[in-house]
Amino acid sequence: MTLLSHYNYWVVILLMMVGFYTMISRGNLIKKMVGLNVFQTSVFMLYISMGKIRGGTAPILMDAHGESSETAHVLYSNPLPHVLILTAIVVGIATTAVGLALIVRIKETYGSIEEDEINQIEAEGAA
Amino acid sequence: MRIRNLFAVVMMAGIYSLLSAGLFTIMDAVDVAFTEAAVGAGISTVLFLGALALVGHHERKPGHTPLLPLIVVLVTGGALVYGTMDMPPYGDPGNPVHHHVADHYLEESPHEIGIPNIVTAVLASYRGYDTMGETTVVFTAAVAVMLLLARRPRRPEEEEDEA
Amino acid sequence: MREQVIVRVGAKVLVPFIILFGLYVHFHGDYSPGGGFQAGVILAAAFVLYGLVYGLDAVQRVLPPAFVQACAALGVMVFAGVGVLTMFLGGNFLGYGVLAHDPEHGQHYGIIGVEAGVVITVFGVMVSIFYLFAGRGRRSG
Amino acid sequence: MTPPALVLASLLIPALGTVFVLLLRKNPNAREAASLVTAGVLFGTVLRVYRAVMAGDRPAIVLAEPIPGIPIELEAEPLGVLFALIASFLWIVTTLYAIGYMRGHHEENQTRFYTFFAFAIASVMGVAFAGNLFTLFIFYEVLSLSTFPLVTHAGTEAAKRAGRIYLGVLFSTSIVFQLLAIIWTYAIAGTLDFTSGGILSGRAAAGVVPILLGLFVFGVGKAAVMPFHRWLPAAMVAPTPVSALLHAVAVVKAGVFSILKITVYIFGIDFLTQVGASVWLMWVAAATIILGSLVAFTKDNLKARLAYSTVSQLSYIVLGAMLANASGIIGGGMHIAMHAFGKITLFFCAGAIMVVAHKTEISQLKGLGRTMPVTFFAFFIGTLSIVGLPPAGGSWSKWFLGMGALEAGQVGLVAVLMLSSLLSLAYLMEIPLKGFFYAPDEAPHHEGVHEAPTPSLIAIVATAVACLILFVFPEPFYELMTLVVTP
Amino acid sequence: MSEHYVILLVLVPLLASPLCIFSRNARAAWGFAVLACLTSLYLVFQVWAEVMATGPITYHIGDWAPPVGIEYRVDAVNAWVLLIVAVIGSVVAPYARVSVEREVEAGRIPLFYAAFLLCFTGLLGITVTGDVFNVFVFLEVSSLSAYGLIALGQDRRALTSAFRYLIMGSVGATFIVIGIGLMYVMTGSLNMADLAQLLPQVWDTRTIKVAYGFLAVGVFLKLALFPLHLWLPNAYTFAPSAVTAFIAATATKVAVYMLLRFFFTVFGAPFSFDVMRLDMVLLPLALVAIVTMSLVAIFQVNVKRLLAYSSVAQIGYMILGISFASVTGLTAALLHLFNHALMKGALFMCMGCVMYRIGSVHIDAMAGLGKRMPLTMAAFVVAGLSLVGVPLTVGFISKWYLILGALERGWWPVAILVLITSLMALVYVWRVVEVAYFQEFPHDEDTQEAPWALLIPMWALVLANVWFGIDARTTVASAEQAAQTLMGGAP
Repeated sequence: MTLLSHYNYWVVILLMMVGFYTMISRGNLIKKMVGLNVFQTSVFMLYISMGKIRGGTAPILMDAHGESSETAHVLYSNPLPHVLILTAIVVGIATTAVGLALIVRIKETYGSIEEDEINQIEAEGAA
Repeated sequence: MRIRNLFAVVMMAGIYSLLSAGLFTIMDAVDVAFTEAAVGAGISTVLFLGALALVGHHERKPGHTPLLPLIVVLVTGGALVYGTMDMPPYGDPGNPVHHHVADHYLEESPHEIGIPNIVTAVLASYRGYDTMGETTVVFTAAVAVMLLLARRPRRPEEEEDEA
Repeated sequence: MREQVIVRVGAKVLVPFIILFGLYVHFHGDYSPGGGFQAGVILAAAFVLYGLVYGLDAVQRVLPPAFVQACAALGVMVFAGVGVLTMFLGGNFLGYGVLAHDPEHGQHYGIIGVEAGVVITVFGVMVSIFYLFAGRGRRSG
Repeated sequence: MTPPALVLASLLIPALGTVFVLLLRKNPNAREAASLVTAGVLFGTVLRVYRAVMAGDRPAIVLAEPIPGIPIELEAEPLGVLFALIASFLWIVTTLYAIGYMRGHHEENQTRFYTFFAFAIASVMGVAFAGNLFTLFIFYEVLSLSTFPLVTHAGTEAAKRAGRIYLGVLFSTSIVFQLLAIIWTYAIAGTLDFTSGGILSGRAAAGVVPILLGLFVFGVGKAAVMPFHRWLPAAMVAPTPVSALLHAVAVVKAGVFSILKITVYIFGIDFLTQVGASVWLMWVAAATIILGSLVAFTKDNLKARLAYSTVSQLSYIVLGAMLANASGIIGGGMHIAMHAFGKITLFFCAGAIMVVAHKTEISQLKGLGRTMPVTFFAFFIGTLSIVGLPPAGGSWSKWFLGMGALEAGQVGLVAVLMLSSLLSLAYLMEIPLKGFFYAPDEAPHHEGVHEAPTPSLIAIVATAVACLILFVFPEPFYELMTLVVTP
Repeated sequence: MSEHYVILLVLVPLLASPLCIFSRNARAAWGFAVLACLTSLYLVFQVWAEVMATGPITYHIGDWAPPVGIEYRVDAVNAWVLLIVAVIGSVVAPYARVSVEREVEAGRIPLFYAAFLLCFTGLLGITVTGDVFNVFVFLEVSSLSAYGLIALGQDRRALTSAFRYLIMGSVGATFIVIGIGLMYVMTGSLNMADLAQLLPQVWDTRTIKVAYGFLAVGVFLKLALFPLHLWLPNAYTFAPSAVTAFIAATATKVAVYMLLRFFFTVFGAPFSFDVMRLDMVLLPLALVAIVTMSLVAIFQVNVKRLLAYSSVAQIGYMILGISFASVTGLTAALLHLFNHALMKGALFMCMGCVMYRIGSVHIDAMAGLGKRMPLTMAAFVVAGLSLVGVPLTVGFISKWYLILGALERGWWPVAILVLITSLMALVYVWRVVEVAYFQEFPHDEDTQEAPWALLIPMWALVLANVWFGIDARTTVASAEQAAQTLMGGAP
């Protein structure tokens, strides 16, 4: 039953591609960054979907020094994808911050944040 | 993203983030959801709004639709869908991803580390080095943004603006 | 201008609570969702809010830019410092087990130490970036 | 000094010479003296290597090992000694000549000239004593580079263009064909050492050998086998001493020497004969011989005519190598020597005519022989040697080449050799004939003209006399070459 | 302490970076950077020597055995790449002081060194780790700092090139994350050695093939493989000279390392070449890159851009070597990693010297520099000849192995193409040489040789070009051992 068991991946992929498309097709630099954000967030969902266990629960143990007998019957979701994605989210925001700082500087020096206008200005400068 | 008001675009992206945070909660990733809400919907929206305040709210031209990106995206998406065909079914506890190291974290961390939030245990100890890398990335971002936006003498910049 | 007053008062009331919440998130990270990163973001948010309401100068009087930048750098050193400490105590880098007689306690100390590093850096970075963007806006505007 | 040290010294002496020349740049007399002394010491050193080799020694020394298993190695063997002897001896003569020429011509940047000249000689010694193909390739390229400033000495637009052609052709051929062939050889044989009897025998497939040999022959651009000969006439913009030593002796001879050496020590003449891989290249060489002569005919510029004559004559040596039998190799090796002495005489004369009478075109030379009798008589002797007529040394090498062609069963090639000799006789003899037997067009012009400056004149006479001596006393070269073919 | 060297070599520059922020003093920050780089170099050298002598080193971070924890694992391959990065960092850092004072505002210099050290840390971190996700984290450390550094260029186009690099770099990184995720979902592991054990069981799944594809595209973006190189020429052209010298010599090299590590160690050569036919993708891309980019380089008037296009072409040589899928081919690729770092580092440092005195790297601006700045231009000639592949320089050694590898496969047309493109390199190098040596210096003012602080580090690299061209036994042995490690499957 590929269709049913994978539909959520496909939704995620669709969202991912919306972000990716925005990123590479739009000339507006802000839109590119938004696209990057959407793209990355969707990748996070892909990871988290992988970690999900049906009927599982958040990987926070019921008892601090939980006995194994107690943890055995509770089904926890896989914590590793969560950890990876926490890192990835932070990396994502870091990239966004740098990208936006660049956009601000580009606006200040070129007076535009449209890629084709910038290209035109650069071509004139080179000529 | 055909909306030309960038403000709306940014807000939509923020809402998307918030929704994905909700999805993360549904998928038991509460830590991730918390972070995504704080970062995706919070910090990143604030950053975008801050940037918009500096660069203006409107996209100047209607976006054109070049063919090449569409093809690239279709190929990429197609490849990914193709790839999911052989992926283990969603949520099946028997998937390889849930065993191997994941088992170790779930079963051993109570003895080895002894804190209930296994995500924190993995984050700070088993994969603490990744977290140090993550902290470094954040620090790097700060350095890069400082390099770009730190105060400069006023005069040369005004000359540049006029040029 | 009356809305301004409400906002100002509201902010003044909210900021301490946000800070408190941030600290809770940080120190309760072992038991519930949250940890250094989220706490750092929330703490930064408190000051960002303060800055938005009372202006950049006001918040920079409380937290000078040099201070937050130093925080950003300090956190990394704290995190790595814990690792170096474990190395001096005979473990590997970030091998918290050697921090106490009982390895499990050692793990606790280690995690608290590195989480402190994370919170310091994230707080410092977030506030720094806010300052930079806001400072840019003020001059160009 | 031990023989290996002598081999190394023959590389280091000219290299040190560059240092002395640079140090003494403020005092032209001392600078030229340093050049001369270095040249003399070098010749003495090479003579001692010669004695060691004749005594059966094969002194070798490893300098470095850039690639594991492929060292930079010097080794003196008979063929290399022959080349080193010629080059080092002619360096003395050329330096002498250059002193007169460069001063008489008021050339600029003379220090740079002497510096790179000495450096080029050092690389020639490296080529001569290369112990393996890799070392040969390296010094071959260093030679191209070190002669580049000499070719572009004038610094004019024409000189720059010539320099571009010079480096362009030499680098293109050596990198695209020669280097490919070298690496291919290494891939087949697993070694690049020069070994008696060759290293490819029994390892290379019969179909590969003709291609590989062709890559080498065309890859050694310095041998100027057509169609890769363009650099040679182009490089004639250089001052005459450069043309004389480098483009009539050292550079082009480094080319044909490499081909001889590769034929004998990489392929092995028995292997080549057995596979018949070189037959097509004999005809390429023959074509170059004839075409070069024909083009030489059309040139009125004296140096250009000599340049095409060189193109043609070089292919004699290539032909000798491709004949791949004892007579052919001996003839080729001896022709290196004979052509070197003959051609340098001709270039010296051309330079003297240019410096003293300011004539560059052959049609301007009428009657000049009466005012410069020594120069024109020397030219006559040089011509005899190039054409291969007694009593000049060139007759020996032509004899052996003809024998080689007969032994190889290529009667057609004997015809080519004879035809080409006739052609060269015609286009070279025109010059002394014009000089001695035609009346000058405008008499008064020659009044102030005398012979070349004394140092240059001594050089001219010395090489001309050497051409004659080599007719009666060719033994040293002959003995060396017999050592090459009978291991 | 020596067992901790592998982690310390990353930690030293990492910890020096915050110090630069604290100090707020340009000279002190420079001092920290130089000290940190040299210390790292020393540690790397020790690690390299140990690996060459006794085999791979592993280090369990946090005392957690892999695959539970993160492992550092150094074998002949990454020891070699570490050496490249550390050597270049240690040469560029001393060089940077004078160059950066001229090209970067005084107030930003401490930040510059902080970012430089972070970039250095990131590159070392990518190389030394044995965990695929850790690769991504350090990749971002190096990339983010690189964006900031490139944007520091004086020309405003530095900003747009940095942004373009950021977009393409982030796409690349995200693709790599997707690839890692798909590998993880099929195996449950992130440790490279562990993955190498687990992957063969799931080789024939579509997921793993797609994972392979995503990793490939992501890495290709990072290493600027034609046609995904578009970010590179402008980034190299407009970045400050010291940054260009550093990034050009290291960043793409580390990306090539990632390619080798993923496709040879993690997936294994049999999967890459027998199942995925990687060679059939790499070979045409490499050839097209070499030919077209060399051609484009010939027509550039900005010498930095000329060298940048040449870099894309040279990356093609490395990829070509990899596509041979043989020990000789890989040896050639690995040698060229090192050798190209030496020559391009030296060449871009020359451009830094020219920039310092003339303020431009336009080819016309270099007229007559052969006389005015003899040492700088002599360095350009030697490093340029190395780029062409003239004997007695390192360039020749890499070409030698590359052609040997091509002939071993029987691909002699490829061998000829490599030789012909060497001539194209000769053309573009020679254009600069001719302008510098055969034209008169146009300005009246008294332009002098670059300061010694620039010349000494540059000549150190230039002499290395010659030294390792004359005696390549160490480098060849190291590269060969690395190549054997890669072809032998899991280390």
